[in-house]
Amino acid sequence: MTMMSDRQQLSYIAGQAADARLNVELETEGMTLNIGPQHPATHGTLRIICRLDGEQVVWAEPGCGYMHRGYEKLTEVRTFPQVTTLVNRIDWLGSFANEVPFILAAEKLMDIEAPPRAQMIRTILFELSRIANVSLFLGDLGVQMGAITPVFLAFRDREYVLNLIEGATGGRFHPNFDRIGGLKDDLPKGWIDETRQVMVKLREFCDIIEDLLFGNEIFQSRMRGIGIIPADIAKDYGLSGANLRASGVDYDLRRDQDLPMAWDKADFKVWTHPDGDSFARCWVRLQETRESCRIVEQLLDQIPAGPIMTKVPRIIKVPEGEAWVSTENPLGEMGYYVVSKGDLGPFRVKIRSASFNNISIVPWVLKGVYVPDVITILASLYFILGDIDR
Amino acid sequence: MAPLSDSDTTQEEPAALPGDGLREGIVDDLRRRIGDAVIDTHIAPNDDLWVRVSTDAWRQTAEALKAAGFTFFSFLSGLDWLPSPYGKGEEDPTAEPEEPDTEIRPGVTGGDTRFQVFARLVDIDRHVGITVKADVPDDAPAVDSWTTVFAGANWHERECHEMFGIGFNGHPDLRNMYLPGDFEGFPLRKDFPLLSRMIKPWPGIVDVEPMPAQDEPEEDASS
Amino acid sequence: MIQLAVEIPYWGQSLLRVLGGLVAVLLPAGTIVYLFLFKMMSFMQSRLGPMEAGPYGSLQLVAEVGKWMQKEDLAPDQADHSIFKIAPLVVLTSTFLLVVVVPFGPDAYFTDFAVGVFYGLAVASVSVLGILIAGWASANKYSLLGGLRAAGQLIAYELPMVLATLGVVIQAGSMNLQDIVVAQNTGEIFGFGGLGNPFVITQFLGFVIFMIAVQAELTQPPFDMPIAESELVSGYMTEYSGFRFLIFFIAEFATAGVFAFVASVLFLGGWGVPFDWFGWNNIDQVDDWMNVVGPLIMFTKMLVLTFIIMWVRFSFPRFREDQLQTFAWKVLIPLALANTAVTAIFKVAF
Amino acid sequence: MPDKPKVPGLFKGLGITLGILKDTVVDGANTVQYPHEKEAPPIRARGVIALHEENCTACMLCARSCPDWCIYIEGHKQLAPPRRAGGKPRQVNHLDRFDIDYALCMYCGICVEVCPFDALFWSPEYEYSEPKIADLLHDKEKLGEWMETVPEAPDLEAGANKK
Repeated sequence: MTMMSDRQQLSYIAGQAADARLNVELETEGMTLNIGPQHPATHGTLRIICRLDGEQVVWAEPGCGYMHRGYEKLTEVRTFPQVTTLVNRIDWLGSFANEVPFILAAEKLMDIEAPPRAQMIRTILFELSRIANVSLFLGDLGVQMGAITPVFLAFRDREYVLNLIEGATGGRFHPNFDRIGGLKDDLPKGWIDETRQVMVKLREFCDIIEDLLFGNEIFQSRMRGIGIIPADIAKDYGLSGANLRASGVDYDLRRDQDLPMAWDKADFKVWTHPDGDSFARCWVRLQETRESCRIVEQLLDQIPAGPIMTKVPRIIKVPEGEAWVSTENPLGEMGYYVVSKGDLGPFRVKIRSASFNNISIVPWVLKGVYVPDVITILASLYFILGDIDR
Repeated sequence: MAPLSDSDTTQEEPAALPGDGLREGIVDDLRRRIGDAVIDTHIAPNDDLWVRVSTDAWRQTAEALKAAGFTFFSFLSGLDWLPSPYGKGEEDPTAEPEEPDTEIRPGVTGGDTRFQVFARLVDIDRHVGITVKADVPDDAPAVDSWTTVFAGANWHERECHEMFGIGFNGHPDLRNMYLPGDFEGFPLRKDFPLLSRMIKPWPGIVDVEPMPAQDEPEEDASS
Repeated sequence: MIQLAVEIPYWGQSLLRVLGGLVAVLLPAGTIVYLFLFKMMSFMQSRLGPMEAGPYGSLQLVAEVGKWMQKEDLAPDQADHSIFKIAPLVVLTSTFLLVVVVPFGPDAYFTDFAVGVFYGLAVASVSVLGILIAGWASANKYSLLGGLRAAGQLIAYELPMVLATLGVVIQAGSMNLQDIVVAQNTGEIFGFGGLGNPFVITQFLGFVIFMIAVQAELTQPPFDMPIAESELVSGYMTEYSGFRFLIFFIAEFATAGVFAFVASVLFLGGWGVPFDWFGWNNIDQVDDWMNVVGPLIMFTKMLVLTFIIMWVRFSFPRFREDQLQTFAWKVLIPLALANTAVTAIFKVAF
Repeated sequence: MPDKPKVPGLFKGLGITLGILKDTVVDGANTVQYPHEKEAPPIRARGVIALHEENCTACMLCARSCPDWCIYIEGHKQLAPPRRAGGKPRQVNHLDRFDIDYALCMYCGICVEVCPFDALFWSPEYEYSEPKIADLLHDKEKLGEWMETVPEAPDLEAGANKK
């Protein structure tokens, strides 16, 4: 672990020392602190049980299950269209991005492909839901650190993106717009140039956040060198998305696999950062939001004319077989392993959600860290509870 | 403003997307490492790669694949191939229930036990993923734990144990992940009833009363 | 003392003083809460802020006070009830004790201590006790952490504050606040007397250190570790509700107002305008209408300083605990010592 | 990006908040003060489901395909006047009860899509909250009332081929 900076070494040794000191030298009695399940810093009901020595965390263990809705059991009794309504409630901030891998897996089983126009609009809505998801993260990052202003700017500019999604699909948070073989409807008139104006606003938002937060020396002193995750440990735990790219691993599912989507038609840069600390993770997410705006602008000019849906029978029975599709969701790599036995609904769906792996590293990364840094590291790992508990 | 940090990746040309040649290579390399433990393999044309290994070579496969370059641990979970005896709870009580089939037909790479454990690993540099499966013996459902090879498998194995009842030998603390400690039963097993659909009568049952007066045979209203 | 038309018995004067004290503390608190916390904060976040209660939301504070009044102020049963109840009062009394020493006009002052500055700084540290008691008595881990953090922070930032005022006292040559005001308005800088000699110009470093220390004393972001709402829910105030929380809330903003008063007296020339403009050259010649205009000038100077405090509060994230302490001990205190030494040398040289 | 002089981040942050203060004062905030001003939802917003009763033949397809089981339909058969004069009276399903329980509904829109007779429509109406949860069970007449708030479909973006 060559990349471990001395800060991480220091806090690791401090963690060990805290263990020893607990019972030998000062006979200080450790204090167990429950952060959560109702806590302002967790996106939902996550509970972190940590044993403190003074302000230093000696041992931390997240307790999940408060938001467990048993999705994988529900998918056994539902038909394919009903599962799409279920599935966009896993990562409820970027919800269109949840439907896409499931529908692609079903299409792979039926080996049909959506027409080019539907693929293009799917990619645009995918990137819009990424912008909606990550812009809220950028605002919320400020609140975790104590700055009140960024969160209101985030909600104000995110509103424009949600209005766009609602204009096209009908639902702000749960669009339920994706069908096996294409999309439910086409875009309403005037949607494309409205999207262009919104993209300009979103870029200004990114610049403001970069100056207001990332340029701030206090913010940097709080974030740099905190919660360093080296690349091989990140790969071991299966971290994905910006958390992995912030540790220097150049892995982006939009570019590294050929899905029947339109990412190859837009040229975008995959941002990585060598440090792997909290600042790197947030910085990579900020650059990715800008990249998403660029992608949407490029794709808006290349929407081909044509049908929105291929020939698909009214009652869909997916042929027998197993398929795995994963895409680069706002939180990381989200994938569905769909097993079908040829009847109306899937036989078994394994939902691989990004935050489950991203949070499984918390016991390792929180060892020997101060209490305020627990919040910093959790904020930079950026998880959504529905993603962890499914 | 110029990007804050000095690092930006030189956008080198991404490695070529994996063709099937690469997948055959991987299977041969795996056969060379763990010999006859590889029971069955399946390659979906330039799409994906499945390998089924024998149960006791489960951890050895993990070590072999990690050595072969599959360093990214994606997920690990279980499969229960018994068709559910309860159906969807959407049957028409008037129609007689058709006899549920109980024949266990495993999926892609076959298998002869009810439970299977499967995992997915990805080689980030060659952009290729592999799904590894192994049978779990019916009498003592237990498999070796992967936590010594991939630290990330810890949580996945806890969830799989809690949902399917598959034991993992060598796992540090196999507590319940989501369910309360004293929860008995394994929810994701197909023979675990989904109670929410048992209690409420299904509103989809057609109750359009037939014509009161005539008694000539009326056709079945439901489509 | 100016001779009013009617001879007020002694108890009448003390009653007037009490009323004056209440106004001097609560009026700034009210305006700061409405103007800055409700309106300026929302405008800085591109929203309108409260608009429903009264025209442009002006009665919002009255509505909130009413809300808190009728809320039940409960105490956790393991709490240490006796000191749980008096903690907010301790914090509030420290504000009232501090306002006593602030002069508002040539004759409009509550007391005229010869050692006003010394007394003011001593009294300002009483609020640390209140916060520590509140944190300890609420029998809640988060409040305990908040209380301990507050104790560490407030003590660490008292030293730079004291040293910053030391520079002012050396330059003014006296600890009596009235003399400091006079010294600022009569002195001149290298012969040019038109603008008087507000210490903010000559003591700029002291002014910056004093404002940073005040920001920390008020536990405002970037120094709001004791009420770090994203970690400690709301620090030592977590278990308080109803009327006691109202006292904490009022105390927080009243202290902000009073510290702004003290800062404007020490650095911006207090209630006076440069005496040369009106031909006065010592305090006795100042006309009587100054007793009315003085408080208004103090009020505007207080608003300017509070604007700066609140502006910083709404745009910065918060420090971590140890960075806070290293910033105080390793940066502020050496700077303050250097400032005092330089002022002393200049005092002797010129 | 031209490399601006490195203004310390702290002051740039202050500059930004002051800039936003100026913008809000000059050209007003984005808040829509709800009870006084109302923001019209887009045409396709899924606010409430409206029922066109004549089209409904009680075929139960929507009730079957609803994931939340929140549509309750009861009907009976009756004779209807023949379509052509002198023809045989037709036998038709008459709708007695058609309730949608909005306390359970998750606005997924499967029922509207699956209805073969175009009896269900989406309307962007959203102000129908009730103090009692039981009132959220809208019956046939209430669903009929929503019919006039249903907008006609927006015309599509260029390049979409009209079905």
